[in-house]
Amino acid sequence: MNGFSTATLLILTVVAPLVGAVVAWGMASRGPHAVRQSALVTALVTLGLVAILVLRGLADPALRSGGAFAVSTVPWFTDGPFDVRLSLGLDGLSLWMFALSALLTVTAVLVSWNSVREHVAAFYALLLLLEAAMLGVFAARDVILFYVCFEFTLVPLFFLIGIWGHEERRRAAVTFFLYTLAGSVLSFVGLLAIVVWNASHTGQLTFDIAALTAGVRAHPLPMDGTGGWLQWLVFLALLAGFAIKVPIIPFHTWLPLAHVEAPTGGSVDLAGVLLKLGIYGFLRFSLPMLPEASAVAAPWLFALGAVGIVYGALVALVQTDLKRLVAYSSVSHMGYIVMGLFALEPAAVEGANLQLVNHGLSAAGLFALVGMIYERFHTRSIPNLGGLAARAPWLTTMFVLFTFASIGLPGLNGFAGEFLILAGSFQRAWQGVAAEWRPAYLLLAAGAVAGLVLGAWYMLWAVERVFFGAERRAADSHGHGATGALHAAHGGRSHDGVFTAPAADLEWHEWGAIAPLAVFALWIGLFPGAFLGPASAAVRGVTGAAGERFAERMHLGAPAPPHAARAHPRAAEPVAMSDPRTAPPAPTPGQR
Amino acid sequence: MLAAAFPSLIHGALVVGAVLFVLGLVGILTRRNLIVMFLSAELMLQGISVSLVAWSRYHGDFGGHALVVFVLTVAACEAAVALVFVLQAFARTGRLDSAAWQSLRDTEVPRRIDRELPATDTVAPVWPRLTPSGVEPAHDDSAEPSREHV
Amino acid sequence: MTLPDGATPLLLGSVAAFAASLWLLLPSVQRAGWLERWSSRLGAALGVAALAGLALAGRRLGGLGEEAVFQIVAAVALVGGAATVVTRSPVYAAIWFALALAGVAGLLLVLGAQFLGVATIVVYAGAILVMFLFVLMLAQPTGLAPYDRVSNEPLLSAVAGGVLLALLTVSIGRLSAEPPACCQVPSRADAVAAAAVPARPADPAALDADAVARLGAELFGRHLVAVEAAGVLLLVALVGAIAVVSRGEAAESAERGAA
Amino acid sequence: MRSLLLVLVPLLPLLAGLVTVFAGRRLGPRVHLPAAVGIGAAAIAALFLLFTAGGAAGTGHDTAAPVEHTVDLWRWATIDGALTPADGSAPRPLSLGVTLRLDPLTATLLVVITSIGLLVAVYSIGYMHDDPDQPRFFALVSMFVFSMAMLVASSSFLLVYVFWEAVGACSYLLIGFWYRRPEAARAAKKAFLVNRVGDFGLAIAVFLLWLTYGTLDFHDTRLADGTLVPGILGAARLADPTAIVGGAIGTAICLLLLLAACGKSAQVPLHVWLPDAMEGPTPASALIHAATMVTAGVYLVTRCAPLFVAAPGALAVVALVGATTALVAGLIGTVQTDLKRVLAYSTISQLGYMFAALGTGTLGGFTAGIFHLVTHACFKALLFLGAGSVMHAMGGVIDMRRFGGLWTVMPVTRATFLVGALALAGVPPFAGFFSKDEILAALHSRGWPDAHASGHHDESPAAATPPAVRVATWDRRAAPPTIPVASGSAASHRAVAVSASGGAAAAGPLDWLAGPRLYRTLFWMSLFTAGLTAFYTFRAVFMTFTGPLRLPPEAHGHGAHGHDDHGPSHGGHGGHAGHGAAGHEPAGGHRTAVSHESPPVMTRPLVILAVASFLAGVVLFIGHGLARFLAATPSLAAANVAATAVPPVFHWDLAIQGTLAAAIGIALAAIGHYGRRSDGPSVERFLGPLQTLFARRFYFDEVEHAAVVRPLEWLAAVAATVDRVVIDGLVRSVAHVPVALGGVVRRFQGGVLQRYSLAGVVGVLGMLVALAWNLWL
Repeated sequence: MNGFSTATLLILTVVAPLVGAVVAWGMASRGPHAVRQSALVTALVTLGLVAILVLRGLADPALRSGGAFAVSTVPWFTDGPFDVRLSLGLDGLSLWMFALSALLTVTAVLVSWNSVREHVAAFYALLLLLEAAMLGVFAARDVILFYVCFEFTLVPLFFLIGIWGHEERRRAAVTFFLYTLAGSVLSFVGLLAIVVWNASHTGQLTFDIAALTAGVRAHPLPMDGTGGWLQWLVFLALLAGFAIKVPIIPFHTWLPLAHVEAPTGGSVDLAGVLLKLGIYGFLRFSLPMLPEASAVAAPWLFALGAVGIVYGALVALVQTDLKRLVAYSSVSHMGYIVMGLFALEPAAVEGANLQLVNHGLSAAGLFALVGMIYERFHTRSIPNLGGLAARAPWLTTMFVLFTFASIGLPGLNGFAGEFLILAGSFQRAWQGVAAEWRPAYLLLAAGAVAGLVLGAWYMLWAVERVFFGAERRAADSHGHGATGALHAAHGGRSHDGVFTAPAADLEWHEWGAIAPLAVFALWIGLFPGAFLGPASAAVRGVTGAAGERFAERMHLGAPAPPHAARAHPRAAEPVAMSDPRTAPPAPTPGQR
Repeated sequence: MLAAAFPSLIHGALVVGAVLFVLGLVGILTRRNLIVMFLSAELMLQGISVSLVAWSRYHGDFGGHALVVFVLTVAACEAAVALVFVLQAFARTGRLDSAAWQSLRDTEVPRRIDRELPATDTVAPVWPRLTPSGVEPAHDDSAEPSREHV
Repeated sequence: MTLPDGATPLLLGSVAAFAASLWLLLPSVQRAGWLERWSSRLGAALGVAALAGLALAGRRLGGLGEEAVFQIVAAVALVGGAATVVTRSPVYAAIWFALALAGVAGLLLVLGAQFLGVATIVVYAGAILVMFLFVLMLAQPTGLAPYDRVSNEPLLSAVAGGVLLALLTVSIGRLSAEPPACCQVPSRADAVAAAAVPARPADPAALDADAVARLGAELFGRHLVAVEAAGVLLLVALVGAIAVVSRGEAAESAERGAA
Repeated sequence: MRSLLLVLVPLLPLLAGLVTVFAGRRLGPRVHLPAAVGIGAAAIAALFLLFTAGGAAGTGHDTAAPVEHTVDLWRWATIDGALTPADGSAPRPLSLGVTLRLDPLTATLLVVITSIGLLVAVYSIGYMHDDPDQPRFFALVSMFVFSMAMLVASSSFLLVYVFWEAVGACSYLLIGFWYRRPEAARAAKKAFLVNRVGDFGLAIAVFLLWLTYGTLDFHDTRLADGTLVPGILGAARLADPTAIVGGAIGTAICLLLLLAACGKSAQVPLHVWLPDAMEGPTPASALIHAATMVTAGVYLVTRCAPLFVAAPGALAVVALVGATTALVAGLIGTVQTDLKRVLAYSTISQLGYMFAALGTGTLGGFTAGIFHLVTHACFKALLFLGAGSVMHAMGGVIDMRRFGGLWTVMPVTRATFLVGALALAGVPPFAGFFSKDEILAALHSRGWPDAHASGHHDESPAAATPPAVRVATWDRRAAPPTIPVASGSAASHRAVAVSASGGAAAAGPLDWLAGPRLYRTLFWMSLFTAGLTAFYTFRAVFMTFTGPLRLPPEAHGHGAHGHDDHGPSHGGHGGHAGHGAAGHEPAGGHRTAVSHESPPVMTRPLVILAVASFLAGVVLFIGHGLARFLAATPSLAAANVAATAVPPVFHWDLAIQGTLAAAIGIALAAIGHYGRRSDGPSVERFLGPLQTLFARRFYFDEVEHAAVVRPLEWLAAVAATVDRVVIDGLVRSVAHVPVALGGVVRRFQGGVLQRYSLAGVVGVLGMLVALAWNLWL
């Protein structure tokens, strides 16, 4: 396999799911099991390719220096003034999300193993199409290609929700589709505006993201009345699409609906990857291309993020539907990411970038587990559940593990990201903003920390009600005639008919779906450095400009402002000395 | 003739033609009686004919005249066919109402019906009625006394 | 708009009066009883005013109406047409239409199209109108049908008509402002002044002479094919009408049988 | 060598835990082996460390050379150029490393943790031996020992936070061990959430420290370019008191740290979780909620001693919180009838003692706090295990009114429990007496600074014996205590004053609190609390062991085998059927004894602990061994802390006062309960209304529920409604706009042909008008 160049590998990786989708579709005649197996094989092959890519990318010096590797460019339609190319490549921004997409698709395939029973071929074909689109988004280095994939993620998910969803699937699918589409169309207009502006100044109508970034840096869009606030308008246009995708409150109402109604596989991909597209868009376009506008908007988005943390947590607190609760926890956690991103501090931004992956793992794991619970007890309503720990101890263990991961328990992945985000936010609030902004910033940062408490509250409360206490739902879940089919399906393995069937503990495919996520959750939690390092340079590269503009807006030069001196007594400076005892006495901060 | 002496006549004729055309247009748009609608259509044709003749006089040739001849022809054909259709329509609905066909509307849009019409203070005249050949006319005495209105 | 001074307001005013009178005269449900009566009277007054205004405007435009005959026939045509449109009873409408036809025929005669004038009378008043009346008598229900007493969007239609009329008249006025050089009919004074005889027979008198013959030549010369086509069209219309009627009869009988 | 041992101490329990998790079912009845072996080995390693960590401890407390040994394991995360220092110097990386440290403090606590952990593990072999969930239990215990060891051995605030939460998670899982009981699950959640509130404080404190000091490490680190980044508690910084930030920021940091400590160490007002935590298995309670985890707060404050000393206001708050907690918990403890809860409240009370000692901000205070921590770990673990043994025999009944007179039934338990009680009550020469005396002395030294000033002038311990009065008069003549002299070698109270202002740019907002008057009050409070402690301890002893023999029905036959803690409310056996592990269904199995002494595997740890409780005080007190040893801890050897050192003096007067208080308490308890029926009338009834107040725990739970939980729940409901109605409603209304527009246009397409045509005409006219407009205008 190493014979291939990384570029070829990348193309193969993106194409593989498409082929797999066709194969899965063709397997329809061989019965559902063949379809499942073929889909699983495809997902695993893709994952293997991605793994090779990642390993070779980590070995590639270009990555750590913030550059892209595995770059390949194929002219798409380059006739006339247009220069649209199918150009693929990976860099620090996209690497981990790219890998996560492949990983979560395996999870999605496996969690749907028994829960999807009709139109199996179509289901898996769509799932693989979705994977192809996700991989394409993160690998795209061309605006048009990016946008095509960005939009194409909607189509398979629309059908996944609309066909295999739960009770209100139709409404959910339509809401999800229209809501996100409405936003992303606007952002497409914004992207085109950037392209045209760039073309009008550099003279070449290119859609290459790197070239665009460079061009727009050279000729920034006007950010004042004279230029008609063009940059501001473009930023808002992009914001419309990305904010809805993230979702930043108050644009989040589509999310719980879509999650609750989506099939488990769909939820996994939706929570794990699709929400991240918004943040990825910010990182890829808004921050590097529109630094001035980003600097103006940063405080407000920072505030929205912080508010979203508390707000989502509060709303999650009163949910009685387990899946809806997890969905609102997603809203809350995406708040952390937005907050960290627009703190525009190195620590916070890198933490946010890491948190993308973290939340992808933990939220996807939680949704998968909720799906397994639903598969066993045919309800997601917390009051109807209880005492599952006795019936399914390993399921409980995993759920508690991912709960801990999602409430940021140290040693698991959630903590790494959240700690960096909060540290950066506090740093921004403490020394990075003008004095008049400082109280507000500190308040917001403290509120975000309080979100940790709330998060623990709702998650642990749910765990207590669902898994602990006396067995409630588990005891009568097997009396349902409506669920007889499922029981019969399980019954093959169950000892005494339908009784133990619905409460069976994790099966092999469920282990396969969950275990990798758990492993990575622990890995990131223990060695986040290994994941921060490759992305660091790229993240700095895209957020640096906005950070400088922000500092200028806050009337802070490159050296920190005088008021920060109070926060920085001499004690914080390196002391150049061999023996600490002979340290020269320090001036007290009061002497400044 | 004297008219030829005054080219400004042409403008007058054009104006009159325009007015006739507009009258016909308004008639077609507003009146719901199919017959009257067709009368209005003919009125438009008249306006056209007048303007055509005026133009041909303006240009000094007979093209306009020739066109008017064709207009007459077409009008005749149209009248024949259209009246047949009107009869069919009447046979279907028993009315000469253009609003009798509303099947183009969306399903959830209610059918448009005339609201309660106030009684007219003027008694409507009764016209002689023809009966299709071979059918014995229905004998209604109620119509008899009001014959001499005509 | 470059119209002769003072023409524009007069013209537009009369057009507005025209539209208003149409609206007032058109059948409507809201207006019943005395209101209907008064509105119809007001409408008639406005119509007359519009007519006068048009005449005056026309005079301003270019000496329209030195011809009493023209004025009379034009007035007859217009009044007839208007009455055709606004009359409640379709029968009256048909009769008014006959009057309008007479006016139009007169206009054609004034304009020097004798054949057309006569043909109009013959074809329309003689054939078409009679056909209308027959149909009416076949299809007219007793009394005044409700759909005759209401009209469809009278206000909007009248306004639209007014706008259209304004456009037409204004364009005609501009036409009089600068007549096209290419094919202008020279007035007699010009003819006397310029001894040179234009290529085409520019003399109106010459134009009027043997107009029918020239029309015939025109028709059967340049437009021969068209004439034949028209004949065929007539035939097709005849056959079509008969066919439709017969099929309709069949359908009706079928319906009756079904009923 | 040291590094290896230092790594082994946490590593072995971790491995034990993992083995138990993955091979637990296969080990069958010997599932306890990994835990016992792992923790035991760790204990041995910790003992070795203890002896190697001594270093220069012998050379006297005030000139103790800091002993510090760090082991870098790996870089957790590194963010380059994360912090731009104020003076525009080169950006500082946010470099978070996993580093272990070894110093006297750490070594001491490691020994305590591992040895108590070992004893508890051994005890649990007997206690839990037919619980089907044994693997989970032993795995959790091992993991806890690992986390706790890492907590005290970690050398950066980040790691402290990490394992601060990790031990919280372990305690969450252990409290909820019998998850079938709703109250157990609820108690677990409550414990975790209350701790989270504390962690909230710790998190913010960590961020502030990072922003203030530009690093999170305790120890100094040398950058690649040779420059030395002084750690927050590194030798470089501790050398000069001015390098430590005081003033508002320092006070804020210290108060936030205190909040964290309050959460973990169950200090008022965050103490409410500890009594409920008694839902967990008794060994877990003994290990986590009595001996080790709850002392993490004490450890944290001691570790940050220089920071606190630089913020005297915060110190005063610490002392205040501590003494208040001690008093309140003691009062509540006097009326509890649940044996374990009595012990729980005594734990809270003793922790309050420790905080009061730390709050004095003197070297003596800090060492006294740790001293009491050690002794308390011994005798409180002993008491809990004894209580467990009692419950074991009583078939899970723990209400003292339902049994009594076990004097004859359980000789070993009785004896050991008595030892523990004496130690707790502070009766000489038991352990508690010495440590408590140290604490009182520390408070006294701040309350009556003059009385202790003498110690400085002549070093001989004998000079401490003259009565305090004379010294005081002498000193008052010598130097008025109002003028602080800026040298650490001045009289102790001046040194305290200096260190109070040491490094502080501006005086802290709370410094007015820190005055002799406060500490006098606290001293008297503590003395009173000592009496209370003796009272409720012996009340429990008398109620349980004296009087006529009475046994609850559960103690007979059925209830007496296994799952003792499940209690009547549990219905545990039905629940266990769910496990399919019905092995212990036949009543009694191998132990059908009605009410009996516990098996040796349970009693031996009791005996060992009893010996420890008896000896620890004396051994550690002789020549102030522990104090000298601890004085070599960098945090305590810091300039501003070392400046507060007073010569080790045994204050007979204080000792007598303390002993008297204990005696009075015991006497009252004897009057009230000795030889009585344990459910009979008791002296508490003389408290009148106060009794209900104490019984309802000063209504802390109710108040907090009404003040915090209710508003939040209400807010959440409001937020959910807003989300559903307002935000979603807006979205929907947006969706309705196109529909409305369509309705307008649809009017022309209502099926009436003439309207279609009218629309067409209007359209054409529009075009014409536009055309004319362009042509003519």
